Amino acid sequence: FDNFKGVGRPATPAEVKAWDIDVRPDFKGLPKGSGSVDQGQELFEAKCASCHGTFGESNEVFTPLVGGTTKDDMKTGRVKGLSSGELPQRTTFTKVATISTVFDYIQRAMPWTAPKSLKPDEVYAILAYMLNLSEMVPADFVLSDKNIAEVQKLLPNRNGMTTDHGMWPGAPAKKGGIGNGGVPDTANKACMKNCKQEVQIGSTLPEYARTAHGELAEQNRSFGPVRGTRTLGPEAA
Amino acid sequence: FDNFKGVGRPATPAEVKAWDIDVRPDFKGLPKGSGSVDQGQELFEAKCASCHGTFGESNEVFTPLVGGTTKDDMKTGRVKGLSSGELPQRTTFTKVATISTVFDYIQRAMPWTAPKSLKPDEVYAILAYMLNLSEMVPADFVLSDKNIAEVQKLLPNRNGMTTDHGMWPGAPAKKGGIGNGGVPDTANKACMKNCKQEVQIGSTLPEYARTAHGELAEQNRSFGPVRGTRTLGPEAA
Amino acid sequence: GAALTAPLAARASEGDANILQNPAWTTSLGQPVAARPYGMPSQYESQLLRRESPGLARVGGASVSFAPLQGLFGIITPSGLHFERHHQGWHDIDPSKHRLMVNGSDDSLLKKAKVYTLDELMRLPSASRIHFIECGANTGLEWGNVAVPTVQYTHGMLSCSEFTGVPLKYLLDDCGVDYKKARYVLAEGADGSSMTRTIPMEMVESGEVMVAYGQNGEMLRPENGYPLRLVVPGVQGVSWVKWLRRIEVGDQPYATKDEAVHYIDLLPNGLHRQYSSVQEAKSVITTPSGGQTLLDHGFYNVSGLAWSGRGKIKQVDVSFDGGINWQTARLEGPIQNKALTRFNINWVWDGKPAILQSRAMDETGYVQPTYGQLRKVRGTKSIYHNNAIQSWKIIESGEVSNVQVL
Amino acid sequence: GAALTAPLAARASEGDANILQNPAWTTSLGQPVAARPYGMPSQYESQLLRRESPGLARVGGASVSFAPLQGLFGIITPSGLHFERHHQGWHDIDPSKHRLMVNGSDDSLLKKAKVYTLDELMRLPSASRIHFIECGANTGLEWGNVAVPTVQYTHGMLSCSEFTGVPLKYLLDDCGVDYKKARYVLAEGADGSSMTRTIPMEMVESGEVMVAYGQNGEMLRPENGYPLRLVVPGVQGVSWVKWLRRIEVGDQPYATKDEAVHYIDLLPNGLHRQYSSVQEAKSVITTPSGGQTLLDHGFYNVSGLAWSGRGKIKQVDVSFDGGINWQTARLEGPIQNKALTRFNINWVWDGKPAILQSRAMDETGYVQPTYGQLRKVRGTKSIYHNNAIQSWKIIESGEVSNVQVL
Ligand code: HEC
Ligand code: HEC
Ligand SMILES: [Ca+2]
Ligand SMILES: [Ca+2]
Ligand SMILES: [Ca+2]
Ligand SMILES: [Ca+2]
Ligand SMILES: [Ca+2]
Ligand SMILES: [Ca+2]
Ligand SMILES: [Co+2]
Ligand SMILES: [Co+2]
Repeated sequence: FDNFKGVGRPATPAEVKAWDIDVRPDFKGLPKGSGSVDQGQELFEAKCASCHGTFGESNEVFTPLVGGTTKDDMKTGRVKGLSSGELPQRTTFTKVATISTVFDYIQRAMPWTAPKSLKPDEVYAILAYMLNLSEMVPADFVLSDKNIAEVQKLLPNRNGMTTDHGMWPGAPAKKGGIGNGGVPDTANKACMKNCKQEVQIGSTLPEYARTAHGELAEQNRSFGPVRGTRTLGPEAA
Repeated sequence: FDNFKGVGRPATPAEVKAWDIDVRPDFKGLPKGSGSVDQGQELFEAKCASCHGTFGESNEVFTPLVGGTTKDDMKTGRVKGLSSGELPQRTTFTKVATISTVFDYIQRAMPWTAPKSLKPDEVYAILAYMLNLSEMVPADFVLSDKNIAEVQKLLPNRNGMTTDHGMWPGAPAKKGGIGNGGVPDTANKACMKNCKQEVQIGSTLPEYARTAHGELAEQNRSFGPVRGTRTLGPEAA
Repeated sequence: GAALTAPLAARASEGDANILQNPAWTTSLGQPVAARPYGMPSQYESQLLRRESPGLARVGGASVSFAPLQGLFGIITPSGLHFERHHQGWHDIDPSKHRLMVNGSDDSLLKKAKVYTLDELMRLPSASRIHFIECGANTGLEWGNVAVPTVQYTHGMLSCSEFTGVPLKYLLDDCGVDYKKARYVLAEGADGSSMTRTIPMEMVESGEVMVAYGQNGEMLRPENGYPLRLVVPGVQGVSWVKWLRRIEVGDQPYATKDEAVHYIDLLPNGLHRQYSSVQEAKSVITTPSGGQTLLDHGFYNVSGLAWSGRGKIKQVDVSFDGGINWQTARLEGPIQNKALTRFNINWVWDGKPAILQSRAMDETGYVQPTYGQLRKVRGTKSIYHNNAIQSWKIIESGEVSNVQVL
Repeated sequence: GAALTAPLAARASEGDANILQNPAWTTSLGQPVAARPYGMPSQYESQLLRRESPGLARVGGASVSFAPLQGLFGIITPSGLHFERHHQGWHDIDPSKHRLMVNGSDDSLLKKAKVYTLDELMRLPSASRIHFIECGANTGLEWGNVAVPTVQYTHGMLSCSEFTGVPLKYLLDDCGVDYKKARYVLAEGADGSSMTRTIPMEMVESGEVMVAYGQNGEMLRPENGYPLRLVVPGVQGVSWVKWLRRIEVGDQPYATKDEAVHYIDLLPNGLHRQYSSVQEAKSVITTPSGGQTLLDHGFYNVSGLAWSGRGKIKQVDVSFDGGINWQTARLEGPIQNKALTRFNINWVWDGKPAILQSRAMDETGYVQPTYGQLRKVRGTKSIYHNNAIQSWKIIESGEVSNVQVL
């Protein structure tokens, strides 16, 4: 069949505009606009702080947005705490390598209970405030579609990503793709007999974890080949 | 695996006795006992007539138990109405070829709301009454495990069954099985082009049948490639 | 009509309001995970239910509810919409009190009669297989003439599930059955009717017959025999004894009520066929089908189901002109033994009247018969095993209705 | 223990009271057909539910509920128990108001952007296929050490369904996409998060990626994306965008939040792997499994699931001694591309401690790695894509618990 007669219709320009709001790493899709750190602080306190904390530091509702990045990381474009193991937790800015990602996500999804309620200028302002909290821009900074590409060059983890792995299909990077062409990390063998000398136990279930998921006896059928182990209450082992 | 260690246990004789109540055409499994037409009538009126009618003739709850058989059928063992087309409806006794079937079924399943409540003597009595209603035995008849094989010889449709068909697997009758060895009735061909001259419509949906199943518009999704046809109400075609 | 197609078209020159204004679900926070620890279909799916056919049975406890095939996809029947056929109602049996007994019509037919609990049965080697189940009376209302309007009522005593259980042969082996002598198996249920049917030992020996506890990943539903039912692939549903509590091996068939008074096929010569069991190859188009109306001319995916009690489906052909010309449909794979097979075929409806048919062929080479061919042998009063080619007529208005082509 | 096995044994010399006295369901009339026009599981199945792992997520709208794999059979996940992962909660979307738009990051990438209604999409050629879906974070809690007690929490972000829908390629063809230039697809949802993910065009071109509306015979459940979701076989669940409303073709990947901040795999060198998508071969024994206790010594059917994002499962081996010796398990067929595969193996438990493991091999020859092998490359902070061999330790009491063998 060369066409599906009667199925679908062209999208109008207004329709595409209404839904095509994504912003790519090369800033394709970025709306025009601007906003200052000050404006952003006001907006953030009003619309974001209740969940993310006044300084984007809260762990209450979600992992913190900011923190864990250093001036040095901004130079190298690699968050050092990720390899040194000193990072207490991975905040958004310790991970993100593309500033477009944060703009795009706030614009499409935040605030959580009122997604898509922000105007472009508001998104710029809020992002400016978050960049200031991350010590990437000064307090009098005005972020806009004109200068966001400059900010990208300061992102602490901008060089922190690799696509050199086997979990993206298609050609390897050297042949125009972005992965390694599908080569897996490990090469276990299907050994069948006397495959090793001894069994090395790396970890066993901690006692608190055994009971942290409620009464396991009640998470299995009360008939069948096994019973759920009684983990709570007087009968528990 | 030659055994399933730890699984299952021998059934006790009492257990087998409690559940093995089936009665076969050769009367294997038939309990000892007896009952008269008179006793049967009393029991039937008390326990069966509300659903099946005093004479087993009711069509209210289920198709009638008795009726439609003739003295002549009893001689031939073939209910003539089945081939002549004169039978208004097929009652139990117009069809059944094995009296064991009726005994077995009443014993296991009737009365409908109190299955397995009848003692063997009661089943004999009720069956005696039903045989009398069918004019197979006289009013003073006492049915028992001793004479039931004689009654079998009078069943109006006792010669009315065939297993000469392809819908039972295994060897054909001539090689020890009971079917024809799996030969189907029809042999259509997968003709693809110009397979016939014209389309002969044998039957179309009667108007009353179109609306007898409720509003068809409400028996389909309200989206998708089609809608249920509106068959009732003002908008119906 | 224009009213029906309105939602398809842009509502204003600017575009569709459903796009230009974000809907509520795009601008708000939704419900949390596990809001429904056991989920249910959307509220917008409430029109697809299992339904009785009015006047078919007098009491609901000995009746049928039909699966809404007109709205189903693929081959797995949602367990909540699986067709029902009960003879004395359904119960929700306590599995801790349920037992399975295996005994012989005669002690000489096995080494020992045994009793199994669910705890024990579920320890045995299990198999999981996808099979269709069709009532022998499916399409039985249509032997004489067109009688019901939709595929739910013409073909809805049909479902297909992934069953998990123990091959019955393992239990018979465990009891030391003498297969030379014991050529028949009686299966008995634990409901009020204690439904009994004779099963051919050949099918048990093949390993296909299972004592199933699982259906579509979970335990059987109560309406389908919880906690145990017999699965007899390819054979009519009445043999798939529900609430299974006893298996007896015997040297003769049992002529139980539902194989001596019902599920017997009346022939024109007045004889009834007894022990008719296998469901022969059959198919039906489910979209579009009777009681539906096409919204528009143009492209359609015509979709349906094919199955055979004798093995795999090999080919399904579809006709749009009442059986004069045929085209081979796509089969969705993998095509499995005694399972529903979904077929699809492209079609452009030009708005003219059409008669749609499908015709299944199974791996034995058997081709589904026409009404003319089938009635020539079986007449019109057989009740059971009607596997004739189904026809749906489409008229200019788009309305689809049930017709029979000879 | 004796208390546990009591129901297995005859209660008196005469026999089991459950046999000697007929139970109530055998001596009474049950409920009528269609008592429940849409059926539900037995009341005795109420312990198998999808559940959250306490402390895993702070809010239910951006959390996970796990499927109770410890009690499931075969490969089809009952839709009511399908695992959930939402980022901004779930909605029950009105399908008559839902639209799917296809556009380009650039007008030059396609001939025309189009809008489709459900009425229209469901007219297109459809395919039905069984596929697993696994969250990239499945087993993620266990990267560093044993953290959770049961297979529901270790592996329960895993389900498998028969999906029906339109191959996405047909829609892209219909819009005249320039496949030379457009090598990436952005899929976008209609929920609050408007979830977006980049999909490789290679997978779309293969015909495997589908815009699905059907799941296990009926429409998708609301929690799983009703009325449309993308099906990306073999790829982690987050790419299977739910409540799908837009498809954009582009010449670059999009680095959306859930592929630039989450679903990125931290390596020991501090780099994160981006666009890791394919789920590599993996398996787990579900019966017996952590948090269960064996009732008795003797015969057991050991049962589990295997799957691979790279194709079919070829072989599953099981060890009872912590990986020193292995035996090949039975695979329940048909074995399908990027679908769960159920395996079973016989075992007689002699009452001594044992460590059970399963090891999957897929059609590419890839063998599921040990924890030791995997950590050597990926360290312990990867969060995503933990496909290491799972071990269950059984002690004398019959209690099974979660351990890691290197
Ligand atoms: C009612 C609670 C709430 C409010 C208010 C809220 N957020 Fe969020 N935010 C969340 C949750 C929950 C997530 C995680 C969502 C997910 O899992 O996809 C999140 C995620 C984010 C993320 C992504 C972080 C990451 O690492 O994935 C950013 C950035 C963000 N929010 C910014 C904002 C901004 C800016 C505002 C105000 C304009 C805001 N949020 C308001 C709850 C909230
Ligand atoms: C409450 C209603 C009710 C009562 C009381 C009742 N029956 Fe029935 N009987 C039925 C129904 C309904 C069926 C059909 C069951 C089925 O579909 O399997 C039936 C079926 C039968 C059949 C099988 C008929 C056939 O052709 O399949 C026999 C024989 C029978 N009953 C005899 C009896 C006898 C004898 C009694 C009393 C001891 C009795 N019934 C009491 C409702 C009743
Ligand atoms: Ca149109
Ligand atoms: Ca035991
Ligand atoms: Ca017997
Ligand atoms: Ca049936
Ligand atoms: Ca775009
Ligand atoms: Ca996921
Ligand atoms: Co019947
Ligand atoms: Co996330």
